[in-house]
Amino acid sequence: MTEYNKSELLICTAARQMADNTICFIGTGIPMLAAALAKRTHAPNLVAAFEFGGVGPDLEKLPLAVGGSRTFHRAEIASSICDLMEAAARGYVEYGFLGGAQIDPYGNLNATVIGDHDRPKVRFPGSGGANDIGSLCWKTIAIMRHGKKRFVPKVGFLTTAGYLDGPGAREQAGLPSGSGPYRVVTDLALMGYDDETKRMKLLALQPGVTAEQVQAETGFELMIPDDVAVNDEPTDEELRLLREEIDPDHLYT
Amino acid sequence: MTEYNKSELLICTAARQMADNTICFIGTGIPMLAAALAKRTHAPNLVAAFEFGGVGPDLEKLPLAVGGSRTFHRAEIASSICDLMEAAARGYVEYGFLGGAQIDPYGNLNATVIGDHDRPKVRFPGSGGANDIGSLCWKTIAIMRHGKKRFVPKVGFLTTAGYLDGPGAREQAGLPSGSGPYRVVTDLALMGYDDETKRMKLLALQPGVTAEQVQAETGFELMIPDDVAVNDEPTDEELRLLREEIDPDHLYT
Amino acid sequence: MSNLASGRGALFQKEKVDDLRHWVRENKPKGLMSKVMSEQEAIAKFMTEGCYLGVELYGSVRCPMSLVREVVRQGIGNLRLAGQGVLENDLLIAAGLVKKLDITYHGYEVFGISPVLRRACESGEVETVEWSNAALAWRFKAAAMGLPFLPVRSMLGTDTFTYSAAKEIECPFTGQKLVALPALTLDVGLIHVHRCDEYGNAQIDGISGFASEMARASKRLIISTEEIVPHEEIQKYPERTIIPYYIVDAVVHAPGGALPGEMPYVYWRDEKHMNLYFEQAKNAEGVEQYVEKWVRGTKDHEDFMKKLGGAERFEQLKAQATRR
Amino acid sequence: MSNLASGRGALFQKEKVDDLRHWVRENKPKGLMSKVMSEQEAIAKFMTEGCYLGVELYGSVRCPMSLVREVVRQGIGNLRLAGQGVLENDLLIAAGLVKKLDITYHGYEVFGISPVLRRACESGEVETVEWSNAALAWRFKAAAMGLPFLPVRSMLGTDTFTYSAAKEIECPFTGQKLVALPALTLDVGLIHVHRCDEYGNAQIDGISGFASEMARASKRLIISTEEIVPHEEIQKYPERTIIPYYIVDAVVHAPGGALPGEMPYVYWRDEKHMNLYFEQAKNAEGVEQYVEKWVRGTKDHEDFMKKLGGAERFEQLKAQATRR
Repeated sequence: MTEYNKSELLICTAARQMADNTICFIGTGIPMLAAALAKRTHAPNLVAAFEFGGVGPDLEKLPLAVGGSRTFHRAEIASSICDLMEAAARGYVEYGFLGGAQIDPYGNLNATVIGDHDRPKVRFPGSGGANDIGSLCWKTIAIMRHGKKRFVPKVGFLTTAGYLDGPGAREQAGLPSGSGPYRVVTDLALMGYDDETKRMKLLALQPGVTAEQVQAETGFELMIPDDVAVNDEPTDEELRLLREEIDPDHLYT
Repeated sequence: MTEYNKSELLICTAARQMADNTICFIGTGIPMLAAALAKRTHAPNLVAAFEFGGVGPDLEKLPLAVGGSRTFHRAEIASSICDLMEAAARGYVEYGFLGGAQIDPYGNLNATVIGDHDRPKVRFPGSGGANDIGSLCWKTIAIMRHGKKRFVPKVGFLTTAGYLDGPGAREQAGLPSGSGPYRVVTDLALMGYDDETKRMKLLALQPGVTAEQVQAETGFELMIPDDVAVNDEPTDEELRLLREEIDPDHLYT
Repeated sequence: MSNLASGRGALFQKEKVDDLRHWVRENKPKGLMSKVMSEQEAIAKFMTEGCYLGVELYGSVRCPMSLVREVVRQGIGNLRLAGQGVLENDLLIAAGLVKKLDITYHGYEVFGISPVLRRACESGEVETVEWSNAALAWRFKAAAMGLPFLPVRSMLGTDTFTYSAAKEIECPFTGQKLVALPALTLDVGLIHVHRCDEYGNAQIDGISGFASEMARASKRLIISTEEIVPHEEIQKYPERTIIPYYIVDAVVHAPGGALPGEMPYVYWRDEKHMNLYFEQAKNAEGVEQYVEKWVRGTKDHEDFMKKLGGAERFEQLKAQATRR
Repeated sequence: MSNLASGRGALFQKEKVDDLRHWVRENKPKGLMSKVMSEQEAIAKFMTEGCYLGVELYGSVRCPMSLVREVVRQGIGNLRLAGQGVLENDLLIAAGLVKKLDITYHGYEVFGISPVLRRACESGEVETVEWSNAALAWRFKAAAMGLPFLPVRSMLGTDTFTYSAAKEIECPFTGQKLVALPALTLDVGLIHVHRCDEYGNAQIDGISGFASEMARASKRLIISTEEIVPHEEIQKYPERTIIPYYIVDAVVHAPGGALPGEMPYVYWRDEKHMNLYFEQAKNAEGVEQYVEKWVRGTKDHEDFMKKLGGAERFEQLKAQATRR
């Protein structure tokens, strides 16, 4: 079995979450590689969409910007941010990838500030399209590094809506029914959300990691079912695709 | 002096109302010929705009439909109805031409029905873009045949807003300030609106017509100033342009 | 606010945005798959009795007339219809298929009032609710944006508003009065384009009218096209894709599909045939004869084209097309 | 409704739709006239201290960097700024010209957080109000539609809403909760395009980002262009005109104007130069040196291009461009 690094593990785990014949909002970085990998394995008809207007590029070369020319190279469509976000509002976009500095048990994300908003301790880039993606896509997949400072009981600033404060809260706030956080992919584990409580739940461990380790790196109580699966390691074929075809210059991995 | 018919008189009178370097919403028929004539005489930089998206066509051949290819032949822009109407909403469109079955003293127009709406005596085509043009352009120019059945005290159905029921009514209704009816061009006269009362006012008589005749053909009291001008007859050059260049096949005249 | 008015017209199409989202998720194809089929198949597959229909542009310009004729052939009735219309809606009304009409403009443009509409409205056969041209386009735009309504500045102060199903609202920022237009979602939308690939990625030359908005507001979207081009052609100029494949349900190859109306840059309108129609439309018997002969009496679009004069006539009309 | 929330952020730009209409009527050129001028002239003529500015697309893609550098050269300060930004807004903040920022995303994408933004916000030098990417585009769209607000379904339930200047409303038809976004009108908008004519009729290849909406939301619109083409070229493909001449105030011929970012299909980004910037941006002194050398230290765009490596470097970057 081939050796692999953390980025490669994240990419492979993320890739496996996406179903074929769906449209998926992609940002630069890991989500892009995950989409490219999914397309080359179990989801050949997965459609990568970029919020500034590119839909269905060949991803032959990896984009360096969400509006860059590679997001619409040999694409079906090169339109606009309004067009894409409105397609999401109409229910066309199944998945959206998100990241952030902090996540809480309900999948709410902070990508804005630590500390007081008007005089922050740390200023992050801000929502970008994340708030829209978290509002309008059916399912969001968060990709994070695990750690207590990142997995917090309550985000310091709620940039992007997860399940807010629990069941029914999204609908009450006016967000589309049936939408919301779906998966959290980290270097330690794969998590989902409990149907009833809408709280984060451990689904599977990354190879060699224990549930205790995951809980220890999580700043809130994680729902841990009795039997937790273990993710398959990245296969030789996945690693070959990643290294030889998708990111041969190792810009991201 | 060359002989002319009523259509030619209407066209020449309408053409003279438009200032250079303005954008003007044009429908098929007389307004189109008026715009083409104005462009060839005093307003070379008049821009003809068609509500389905054509802006600035050469009008080398006259369009037969407001969405037809001649409305964007060698035009600057071929966009969409939303784009054009929204430009009007932003204040870019100075003039819009209107017609209808009935007009009242405040310039309100009926192009919808005579009789009960749900079981009409006569069903007309409906607003089309007229309501939008009457709402959003700065000035509207109505082109009508004069007659008591057409110039009525109160329109049977208010399709398109003129000054509604008088001063301040447009603004009160939420329509843009400073916009409203500007001219009515008929075979008998040119009319405008009184600044204070917003009622229709005789501005000039067509050649050979008296103010009494105009009033007799108008179903409400027309404001008639002490000295009423008389329109110049169509000039030889105007008629030549119309007959030889603009409408050589006499489709409209 | 108690002083804000509501139009008294009926809302002919009621759809909740959230329900639509779920419908889209379940029913629209998100992957690339060939959607090429005939007029017969497309209409039979996606149109149903009583459905709410919309057609773009005008009957005399870039209008999917071959699809409309097929609706008449299949006799799908009790339709609710959105529209500014010339030949297309006129034909549907003439064939007795329309019950309710969200009307903006319905007439023959320079050829005047539609006697078909007059008969249908004056007899009470067709129920109408009033809108302006832009209002209808903006209602499509609201649906295209995934919103239940859009504010606009048209229709204020008029009977067009009173006989619509719109409402007045106040701007939450400025307090100014605005009209709120309810989003309009079509059960089926029909659009004719210049070219598309087998998946439905479509390009339009010249003005796009309200194609972009109406396409996105359609639950089922059938496009007819002058030409089906290889996918690679679309991929080369992706900025030209005005209708993305994922909103398209059927692609019908229909050269001459806009006839007797014009197709910008491709062919001019068949003035002779349009005059024939306008002449026959003057009375109920005449228009019925037209429908019998030219629609029900033709098997399909190919047959219609043959009757119109075949390749020879088509070439004549192509030669008269407006050039770039 | 008393239970509806309002964002607590300030509205940095206050404009009434009706006032804008009057302004447009008085100030915008409706006829065709040549608007070609240099960066220096355009910025000096239309930008003023304290004005509200917007720049499209991102700093690293199709961004009017030659115009932005000229703003820095002329030192027009106290700016209010709309933005998702990478290099463009970063440069303006680094040069100390920005007071208020309607922020959506401001960072270096794959290169991470902007230390320039961090310093400016953490010191309190720049005041921020929060929006999402789509919300900002929709605010432009509201202005482009001539409306004081647009309803949307983003930002609900979040601090992004709370620290915005948006308001919650209820749909007059469905009763559902929505966010009302106030229209955003720019005093000055800057957009870089692939080609336009001397009047400003402009085409963009590839995605249009938010160019269409932002252009229409700009009181003064300055476009820079890779190429000025004959008017006849525009007239041949009028459906490609995404920015109509009548909203344009200045046309600046700026080949390489998006550098060091990329211009789709024309040239690839100057990765070396971008890395240099990101490296120097890490501390205040470094970025000040960058601004001194590369912006204030260059006379104009031509001079900047020379410093970057002249025709030879430009040709290298062109050779690396993504092809259709």
